[in-house]
Amino acid sequence: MEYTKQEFMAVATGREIRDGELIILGVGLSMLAGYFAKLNHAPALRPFTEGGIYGATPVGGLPWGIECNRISANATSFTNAIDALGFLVASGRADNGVIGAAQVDKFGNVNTTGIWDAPPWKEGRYIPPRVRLNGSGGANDIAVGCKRYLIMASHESRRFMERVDYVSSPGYLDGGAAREKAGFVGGGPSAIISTLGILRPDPETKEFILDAYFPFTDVEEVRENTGWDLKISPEVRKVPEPTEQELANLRTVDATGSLRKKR
Amino acid sequence: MEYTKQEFMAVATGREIRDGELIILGVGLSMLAGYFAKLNHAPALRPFTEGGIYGATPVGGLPWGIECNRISANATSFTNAIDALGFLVASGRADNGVIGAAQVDKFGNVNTTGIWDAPPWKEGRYIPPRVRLNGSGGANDIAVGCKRYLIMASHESRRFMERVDYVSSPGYLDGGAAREKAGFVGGGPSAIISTLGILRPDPETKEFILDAYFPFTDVEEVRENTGWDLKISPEVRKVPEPTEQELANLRTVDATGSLRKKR
Amino acid sequence: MRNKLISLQEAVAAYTWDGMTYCNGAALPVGSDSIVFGVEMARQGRKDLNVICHCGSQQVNLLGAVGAIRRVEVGFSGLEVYGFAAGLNRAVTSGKTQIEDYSNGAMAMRLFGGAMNWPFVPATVNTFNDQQYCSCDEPDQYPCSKKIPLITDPFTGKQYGAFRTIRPEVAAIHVTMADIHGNAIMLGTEWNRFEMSRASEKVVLVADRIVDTDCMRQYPNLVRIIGEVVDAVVYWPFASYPQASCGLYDSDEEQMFYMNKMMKTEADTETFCQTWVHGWHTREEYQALIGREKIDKITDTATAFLLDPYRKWIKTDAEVEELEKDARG
Amino acid sequence: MRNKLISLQEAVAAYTWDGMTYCNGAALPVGSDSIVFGVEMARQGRKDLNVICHCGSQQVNLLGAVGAIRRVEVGFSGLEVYGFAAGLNRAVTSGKTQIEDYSNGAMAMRLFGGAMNWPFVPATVNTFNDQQYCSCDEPDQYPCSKKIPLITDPFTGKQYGAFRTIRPEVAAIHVTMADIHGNAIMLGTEWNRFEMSRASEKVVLVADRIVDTDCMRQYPNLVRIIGEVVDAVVYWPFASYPQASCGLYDSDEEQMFYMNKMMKTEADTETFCQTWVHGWHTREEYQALIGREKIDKITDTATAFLLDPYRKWIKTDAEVEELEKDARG
Repeated sequence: MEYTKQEFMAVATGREIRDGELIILGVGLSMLAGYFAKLNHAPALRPFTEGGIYGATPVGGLPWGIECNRISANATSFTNAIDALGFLVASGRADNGVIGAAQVDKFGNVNTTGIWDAPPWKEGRYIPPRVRLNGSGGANDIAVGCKRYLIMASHESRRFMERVDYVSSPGYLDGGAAREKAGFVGGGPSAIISTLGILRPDPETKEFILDAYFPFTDVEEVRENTGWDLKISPEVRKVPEPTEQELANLRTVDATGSLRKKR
Repeated sequence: MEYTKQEFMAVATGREIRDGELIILGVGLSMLAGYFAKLNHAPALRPFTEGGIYGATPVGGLPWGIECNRISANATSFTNAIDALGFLVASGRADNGVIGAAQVDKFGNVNTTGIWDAPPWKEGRYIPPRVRLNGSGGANDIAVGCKRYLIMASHESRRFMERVDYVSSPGYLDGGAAREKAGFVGGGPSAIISTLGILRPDPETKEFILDAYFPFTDVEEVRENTGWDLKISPEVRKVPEPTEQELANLRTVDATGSLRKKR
Repeated sequence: MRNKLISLQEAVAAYTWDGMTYCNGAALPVGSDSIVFGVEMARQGRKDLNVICHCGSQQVNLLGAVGAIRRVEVGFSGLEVYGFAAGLNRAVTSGKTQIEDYSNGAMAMRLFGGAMNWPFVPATVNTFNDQQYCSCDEPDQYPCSKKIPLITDPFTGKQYGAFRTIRPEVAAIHVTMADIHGNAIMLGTEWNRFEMSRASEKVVLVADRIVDTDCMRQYPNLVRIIGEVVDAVVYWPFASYPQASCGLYDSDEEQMFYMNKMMKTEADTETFCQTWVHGWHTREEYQALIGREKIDKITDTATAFLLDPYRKWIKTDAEVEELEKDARG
Repeated sequence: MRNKLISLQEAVAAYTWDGMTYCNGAALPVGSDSIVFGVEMARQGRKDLNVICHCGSQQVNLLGAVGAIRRVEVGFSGLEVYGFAAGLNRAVTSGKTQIEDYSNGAMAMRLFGGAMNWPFVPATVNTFNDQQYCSCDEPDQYPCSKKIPLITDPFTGKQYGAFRTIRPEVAAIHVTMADIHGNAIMLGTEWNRFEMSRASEKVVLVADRIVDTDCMRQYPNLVRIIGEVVDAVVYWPFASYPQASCGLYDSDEEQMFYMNKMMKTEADTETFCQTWVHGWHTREEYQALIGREKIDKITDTATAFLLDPYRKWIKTDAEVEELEKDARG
């Protein structure tokens, strides 16, 4: 079967989404994974965006943004950020969310803010980053508030780090009970779905370990592309190939083929 | 000229309202006074209600309430209580407001909550009132937030009290700098307009003194109907009679003649 | 989303219980409120209620009159130009019902904070006066220090109050139009129905009209209550009677005064309830009780034009009945 | 209320100044924003700006690229699928522009708190991570204790954060439709334009269409920005270009990429500005610059039907010009 790594990642993420969930979707891959799930196996999924677009499905291909007209043409409600990010997400009400990561660490903390030669936590002071990214957007709200959430990231050792430069969206912080102590209402990230496999947190230490790898790779390659000493689940398994139906559904959502253009 | 005391009170209150003000109006007399002002001398008045009805003028007579259809038939906007009472009033943004009082004291504190044989402040504890009134509604928000506001009350000694049973809507509290110390954003009541005359606060003590009396009464009668030792302004004056134009305008707003039925 | 239509009787049976924290409204006493839901609660004999509302309206007046309310948090308990709420006030002055007073603005802010799941909201109103000093929950302390405690602004060091936020167990919210999924449009001011729909654990809509979801797709910016947070939808024309519903009907002046007069005594309340609480069961019977003449009068409202854009999507009674059957499965 | 129509050039001259706290938006980078207002600010050479926005969009990208921004508080500075904001990022990494990061939710809550005139709002997000620990205003302290200080909930004793609230000096808000008094309808998500319109000391609307006030009277529930809080109204079709405006036009994919590419270097920014900032003055010239072909393409949007109910109240260009003349007196 022919598909790109990005497509596999979207399908694998979509499989993590359960029918009926109230789920907040971000732009790009996040939206594709979510709407793929709705079309594929979760018809009662209740997706929304952080600006408060409800009841919509994309038309004409991957929306350029979460306020793109492609996601606004058949909505049942438009509200606002206070509603979507506050009332439904920060409050702890949303079941699930999907966020992306430029860097992610072994406790599921995500950086989407910047790349530093001397990160603030190491330097003890805050200087402008060497590379500015986007900031957290709604991802911090999602990471703190959703009952659980999914992280999508390209699996490279410069992105899968022992400790990220800047925590934009907290996962399990320093691991163990650290997140609980912070008092966040949401439960934390339930999986990191990468371009190579699926990592899940150890129930005690909250360190992410390799739970499954994609058919086109193996445990060794995943470890090589991980910036920390990645632990492997004793039950590590190969992720089943996307079915033809799954790929067809994904491509119905990704009508413009955005995931096929990338590697 | 023939008019009721209530009509005179509405006209006198209306005269206190300046053109262009952003003003919150309550039900009954408050609305009549405000819309009378708009029709009579303040065409650029910007009245709104605490539920967030903007740009409207009443049709078919005195609205039964501030969400009555009589005030909803030509609005330019309907929003909500957070907007009207929060963003515009509690924030300190509104220029003026008009509230009613079951009891008012010499510092302009208003009670609309209940009548007690043993008021909480005297008893040192809170027991149910002998007579339950309505609670503060939006009046507390208005009293705290508006740049200034007007109080309307029937002038009787059982209502104009040395100290009210319960402060539902704070005026100048214990007088002097007490309100300032409380840190309220709004400036406090600028006048009490009664069925007999107009009281204004002394700039220093904040005690309300008689500034003017209606043509059908005199200083002595006003004092007799006041429950505290009412001071009289050295410049005390007689309030000019309503003009025919004023009465005509008032009765245009009060199409159902609600103020003519009462004494 | 699923079809959430449910009968009034089932809705009250499923979503209310003795001792619950119930939120109604949330309009002013002359306007939009889920009155018929409260009437059905009275019919089913709910009691010991902890009621949250910024304005009681005739719903809380009735529930107070029949002795169903243990405690009520309220901004305004009266009926505006229609007078004091005789039934609720009787319950309050007799000590049967405890009343906790806030301002209308405070109630909206507290629901907002509840919807946010904030621990408290800053209080710049209701402080340094008897709304802060008097609490029915702490009657022996005056001034009360626990109801609206003082906090310090970490940025300026100044003192402010703090309001307890509200997360009601169930809210019954009146809306003009809803679809079968619980997407709803309100005409007229929202009061705090937007915040209430997000703050409450369960939400039951009581809708004067059922519309096709296409109506929501044409006017998504009007859909301020979303199916995503709604558990059940009750179709009930004149749900707010004898109060008004913007775009549909005016308040019934005669009935507003009559009802409140009857609430004054236990005996008259009983008489009133025989007809107006126990004397009907179906939508048809309810409208028959109101009577054709009254219906003609109150639906001749100056706001009727506000409904015009949506009329083509409104379901007929027969269509709604079919949908109700579908919902029952 | 008075006729508040004003030209774009006059609006920028009257309502913006060097060193001001300016709030834009407030949509996401692909949607509704008062872009043309920021472009005119660049043309008039505004500098030293303190910008508040939850999402920068191409407006802040441009203002950053031309070096007009001293400091920006932001939730999301990128352009979504169109990439990182090259111009703003160049200003940030060079140290020219200080950036203070919050989440999008936090920015909305802080504007809400500003509209309320609250001293702070409770922070349940952005805490215990680098949004709290890093501040451009206190660079030498890590973790920073002043940006989002900790407070104690007086009801439970638990610790929470506190957000500084925001009261911008001026907000330029893009809306779909406005009347001459400043009543406005937004199609698509509001983001935080409702809160922003109440939090800001001055509000300038930048409207794609001018409609008759009768439109507002038919749809008062859609009028979320009210003339009561608006100071000026600028009529500008394609005000959000090259971003989208729900119901009217899609984002111009080619121009979005091109503009961002040009922001990468000072020289290319200069080239871009010659055409797109300094190369036009009137609405007609601006549309000519975009070009008929592009306009046809972007106005062929799947959301066009959302505008249908309001078309009959939309003023033609000639009618608006008359109204603009009236406003000048």
